Amino acid sequence: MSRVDLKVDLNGLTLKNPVTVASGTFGFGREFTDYLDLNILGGIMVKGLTLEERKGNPTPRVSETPMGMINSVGLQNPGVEYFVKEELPFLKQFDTKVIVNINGNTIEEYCKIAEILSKTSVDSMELNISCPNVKRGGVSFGREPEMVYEVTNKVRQYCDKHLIVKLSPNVKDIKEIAIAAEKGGADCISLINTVIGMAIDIENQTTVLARGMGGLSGPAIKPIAVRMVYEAANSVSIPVIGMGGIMNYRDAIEFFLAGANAISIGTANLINPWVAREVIDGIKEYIKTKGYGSIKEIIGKVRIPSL
Amino acid sequence: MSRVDLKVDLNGLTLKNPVTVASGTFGFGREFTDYLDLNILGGIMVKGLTLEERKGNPTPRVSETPMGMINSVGLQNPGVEYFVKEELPFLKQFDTKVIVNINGNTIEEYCKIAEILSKTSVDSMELNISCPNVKRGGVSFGREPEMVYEVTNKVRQYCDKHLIVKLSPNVKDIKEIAIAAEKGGADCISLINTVIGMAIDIENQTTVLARGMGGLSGPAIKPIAVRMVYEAANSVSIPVIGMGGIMNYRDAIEFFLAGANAISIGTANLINPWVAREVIDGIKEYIKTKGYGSIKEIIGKVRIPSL
Amino acid sequence: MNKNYICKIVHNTEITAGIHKIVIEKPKDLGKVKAGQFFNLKSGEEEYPLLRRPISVSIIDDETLTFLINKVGKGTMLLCSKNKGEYIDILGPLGNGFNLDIEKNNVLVVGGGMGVAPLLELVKQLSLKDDIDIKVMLGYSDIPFMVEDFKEFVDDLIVASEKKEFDYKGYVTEPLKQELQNKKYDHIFACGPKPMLKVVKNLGEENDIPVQLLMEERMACGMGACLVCTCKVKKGEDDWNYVRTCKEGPVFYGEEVIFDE
Amino acid sequence: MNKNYICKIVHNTEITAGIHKIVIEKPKDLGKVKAGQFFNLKSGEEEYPLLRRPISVSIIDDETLTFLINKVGKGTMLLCSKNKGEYIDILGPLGNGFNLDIEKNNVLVVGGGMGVAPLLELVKQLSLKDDIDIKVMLGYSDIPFMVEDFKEFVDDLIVASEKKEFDYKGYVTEPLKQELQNKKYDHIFACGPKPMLKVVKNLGEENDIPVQLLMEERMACGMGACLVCTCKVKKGEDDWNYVRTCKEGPVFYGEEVIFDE
Ligand SMILES: Cc1cc2nc3c(=O)[nH]c(=O)nc-3n(C[C@H](O)[C@H](O)[C@H](O)COP(=O)(O)OP(=O)(O)OC[C@H]3O[C@@H](n4cnc5c(N)ncnc54)[C@H](O)[C@@H]3O)c2cc1C
Ligand SMILES: Cc1cc2nc3c(=O)[nH]c(=O)nc-3n(C[C@H](O)[C@H](O)[C@H](O)COP(=O)(O)OP(=O)(O)OC[C@H]3O[C@@H](n4cnc5c(N)ncnc54)[C@H](O)[C@@H]3O)c2cc1C
Ligand SMILES: Cc1cc2nc3c(=O)[nH]c(=O)nc-3n(C[C@H](O)[C@H](O)[C@H](O)COP(=O)(O)O)c2cc1C
Ligand SMILES: Cc1cc2nc3c(=O)[nH]c(=O)nc-3n(C[C@H](O)[C@H](O)[C@H](O)COP(=O)(O)O)c2cc1C
Ligand code: FES
Ligand code: FES
Repeated sequence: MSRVDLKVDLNGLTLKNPVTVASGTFGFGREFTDYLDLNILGGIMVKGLTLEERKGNPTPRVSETPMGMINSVGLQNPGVEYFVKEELPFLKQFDTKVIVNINGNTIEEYCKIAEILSKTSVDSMELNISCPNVKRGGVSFGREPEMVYEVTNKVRQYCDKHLIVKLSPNVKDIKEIAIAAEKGGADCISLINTVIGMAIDIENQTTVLARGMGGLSGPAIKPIAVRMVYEAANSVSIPVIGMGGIMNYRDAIEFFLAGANAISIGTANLINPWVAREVIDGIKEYIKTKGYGSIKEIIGKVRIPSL
Repeated sequence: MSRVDLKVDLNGLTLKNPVTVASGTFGFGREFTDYLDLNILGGIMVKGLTLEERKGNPTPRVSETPMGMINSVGLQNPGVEYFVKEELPFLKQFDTKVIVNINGNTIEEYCKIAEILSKTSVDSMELNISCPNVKRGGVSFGREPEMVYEVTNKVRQYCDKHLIVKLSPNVKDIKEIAIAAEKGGADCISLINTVIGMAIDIENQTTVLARGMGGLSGPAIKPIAVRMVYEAANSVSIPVIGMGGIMNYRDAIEFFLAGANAISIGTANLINPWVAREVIDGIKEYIKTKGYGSIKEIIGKVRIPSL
Repeated sequence: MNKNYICKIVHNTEITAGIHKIVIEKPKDLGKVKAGQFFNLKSGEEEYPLLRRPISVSIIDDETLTFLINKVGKGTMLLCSKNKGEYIDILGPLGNGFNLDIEKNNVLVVGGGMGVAPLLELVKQLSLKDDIDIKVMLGYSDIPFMVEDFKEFVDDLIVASEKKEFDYKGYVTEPLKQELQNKKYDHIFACGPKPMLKVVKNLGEENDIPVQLLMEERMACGMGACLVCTCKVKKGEDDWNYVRTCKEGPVFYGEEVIFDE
Repeated sequence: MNKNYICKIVHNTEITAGIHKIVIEKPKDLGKVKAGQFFNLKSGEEEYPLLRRPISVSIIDDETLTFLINKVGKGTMLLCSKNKGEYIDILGPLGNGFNLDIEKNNVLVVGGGMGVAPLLELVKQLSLKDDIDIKVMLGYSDIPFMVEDFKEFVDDLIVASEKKEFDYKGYVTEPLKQELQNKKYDHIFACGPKPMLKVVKNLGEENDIPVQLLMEERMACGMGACLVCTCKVKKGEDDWNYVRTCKEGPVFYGEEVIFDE
């Protein structure tokens, strides 16, 4: 019998398969129902929420770069209360885990959101301590291990759900950041968020994005993401959700081999909204072809030839 | 008269034009004489040197990634003495500045090399405090402002030449690193060096590079490089040499607008060895078409629409 | 469930310098396509360039879809270099399209530059309605294109060019102002560069005529997921909001849109 | 000063499953090309994929160069999809090529898989020399290819395949061992997968025959600038060194090369 076991346990959150979709690239799921059966997903990370509604940054908010894109959406979202009332019931119809990406200007705001969501049916919270598009707070939280520890630790006290901490790649040493999140009480970490980047329109002599800088995502950053997932997975004992430039199942397998227990697809959803299905099928096929019975057998299996 | 003034003064080192070629991608220049008149270059950053000969890392040492490449050459080089005897005289034949990229395992080694080179005809030294391929030392130097200050300050005492400090992008905040280099006594800074990355061969379940990780370069990192050059140029008052993914004159102009006083072409040399000529011509044309008289007029000129 | 449509190119010609007319086979199971909607097209063979390119549908036929593409960069260059017999990967139809449920019968259609392309199908459909008088005003920076195509559906057509003397030399908004003074219109449709749309919006408000604008914004997904393509619109009396050009638009009523600066 | 050569494709056929023979016009001012040298080819239309792909020249004619390309990934796929009449951007000739200044006259040429491709020009040139007896041994994992091309220049030819019964079933190194026991050879040339080359090197040393190996390594510049393509070679008695496969190679004498593991 060649059934493949794709289930993964993220330290208290069980996904039926290790393929999730990344925050900010999947809205609240509605737009994708035309292209994809949401029931097939391991989990959905919804668009980043803040306590209050946020209008986001002026346009242009996007610039294509060589095999990447920079965005400066600036966390446009309807606020956590609206989400709970209007979007969560829709998402809960599907047989998939609802993971809510939460954001704050202050630690208190993070805690407040965690408290609100703890009383709802969301399955997990993903603490975004790294969004480069928010001016106050935001960035600084995710760049210093001490701050990562502090925000995780505080939010932990208000969060009754599974807690994921999402790490910023704009740091000196991802290992110490991962360890700080673990020590702070995260059940799981996810990485990487976008890398801060800038593109310039040489005709107008302005930045392409109205806000100047933005977050670089897509295949361009995949080598950075794979490296950081490798480093993080080897530094902590909690599970890791890997992301950054995954376009197909082969990219996904790189992340599993590097040590990710699950993966998240971001930018690729914007190009092929059905890509998650292809990735899930491809992973299954790879596992089978290589003679394994379960996804767990390949997690962290990469070997460095010279070692 | 539409002559265009391309001369730039890098705080004691005058380049006849702002186009240099980046260390490690141009060897010691010899291989390029078939494709390019070296006399047209503003400067040549030679392959990174160490005190003693270094054999470098095992192969494979390269992996192509989406619009980028990862290398782990590991500073293979014949040592500084050999360079001075066998390579420097060759390079000094040309009407271009010879900038020597120097590397050490310890601060003492850096100082020793600086001392040796101070007695030669090299025009400038570029302190590489960021090569991700050297196991001992190396990385750590470039990632913490305190260390950057220390190594720059010490080397300054042994370096009688123009001194460039080359910054690593694998840091939390490039601004504080740039400031540390300036405070330490750098005449100029250059950035970015490669971003640490990893690629995995899913068939063999090994890293593509024998050494595991390596340095990501090429267009993929351009948005990161432009952003960091912008940040660095706005934090220090010494000149900046910008690099990272420059493939053509348009990319170069992005760096000037972001605040670079000169630029360096790296990976692109490996694809089109004559690319520097095209970049120089393109810059001239741009300056003319836009109605400027000199390159200086566009340096740092980028405007952020929302500000 | 929508599919990945890979469509065969049946025709590709350069209709004027730099602008290609590309006709593709319409997938059998593609839903209804409306004038003003767009498709998000993959431009390369491989995964490069990364993002799709939004292109309005210019003519919808039973068997085919027609796009008019202006070569302005890498992606449009690659699209236009595809030969007859080759394939394009399309996603769509996307966006809301023009609202053609209009009753009044004096209609002005104003296009500027490449903005004339999506207006052709609009004019075609309007021309099929009873009791509608259509006047088309097309503005170009230099040499006009697609004028003959429009003439298939309307007689009353004015061409303006900034560089050359046709019906009018200068911006198309000038004869538009004239026209609105001369005659009472019930509805205006417009597509073109932002400065033009802003003038059209203002003229509409001054003359109390509803205006539908087809807006362009830099996009990624084109289907409402990523929020990069926002358009600033009014919300109540004093407030405003960012909505998605790709989903709530690309067609907006002039009165909704806030043009900054 | 070398130039950027953009060469027209005059012929492209799939000679066997997945392997294309691509013939391009030879640029007039291209210097002399030697057997065993390679070119670094741009595979995409645009700047993607980033790096060039090293491909050995398989046949050098007055007017053309012939490459044999195995579709193993993105780059080779793109190269093979180019049509007759389209262009390829080539850099080269690169590397040192085989040393044909040999006097002795019993020569063995051993190829494995795609490694047979660069041996064709070698065999052609050897066949033009006086007093040389050439034996060619070609090994394949499955179905042989290019055998007829070799037969144009030599009669003494053996084909081995791992899967099918031809002259020999199994690795080509087995009949090679036999051959070296039966007859005294003066020179061996080889190209193929590393494990094969390692065996050939060892057999050469055991039998005291000079061996020239065409080695492959992952490359970037192909012209000696970046040092990513190193090959481990002997240096003096006990020491070793990394040298550039693209510049000091790709042809090395077997006695120089150190195969790790
Ligand atoms: C709803 C909509 C409908 C459109 N319809 C048409 C049409 O019918 N015919 C036509 O020729 N063009 C149309 N455009 C514009 C077209 O999408 C751009 O010209 C095209 O994306 C440019 O791509 P490029 O790679 O050639 O240029 P590049 O400048 O290399 O593109 C770089 C990036 O910027 C984006 N971009 C650049 N210019 C524009 C622009 N004007 N609008 C949106 N994104 C842009 C690209 O999509 C890409 O992501 C439409 C745009 C929108 C939003
Ligand atoms: C000196 C030399 C001569 C060669 N001659 C031929 C020939 O005549 N015919 C032929 O079919 N192939 C030849 N090869 C191998 C050929 O270069 C690779 O198959 C090709 O680069 C693979 O590119 P890809 O994009 O299809 O594969 P991908 O796996 O997508 O390539 C990814 C990267 O890895 C590199 N790479 C992958 N495999 C190899 C390989 N075996 N050797 C070197 N780099 C590799 C690519 O260049 C690219 O940078 C030669 C290689 C060398 C070094
Ligand atoms: C348009 C866009 C919006 C994003 N918004 C968020 C967000 O709200 N919260 C968050 O944690 N990450 C956000 N991200 C980051 C992604 O979730 C993901 O971490 C990143 O894009 C890397 O993955 P990718 O390369 O597959 O896109 C956003 C990314 C994109 C492209
Ligand atoms: C093959 C290779 C070798 C390099 N070796 C060095 C080096 O010895 N010293 C150094 O400071 N930087 C080295 N670099 C980094 C480049 O000088 C440059 O900073 C980096 O590649 C970014 O520019 P690019 O994207 O244009 O290549 C090397 C880069 C490459 C690709
Ligand atoms: S382009 Fe993604 S929401 Fe409009
Ligand atoms: S490939 Fe660059 S030195 Fe050989």
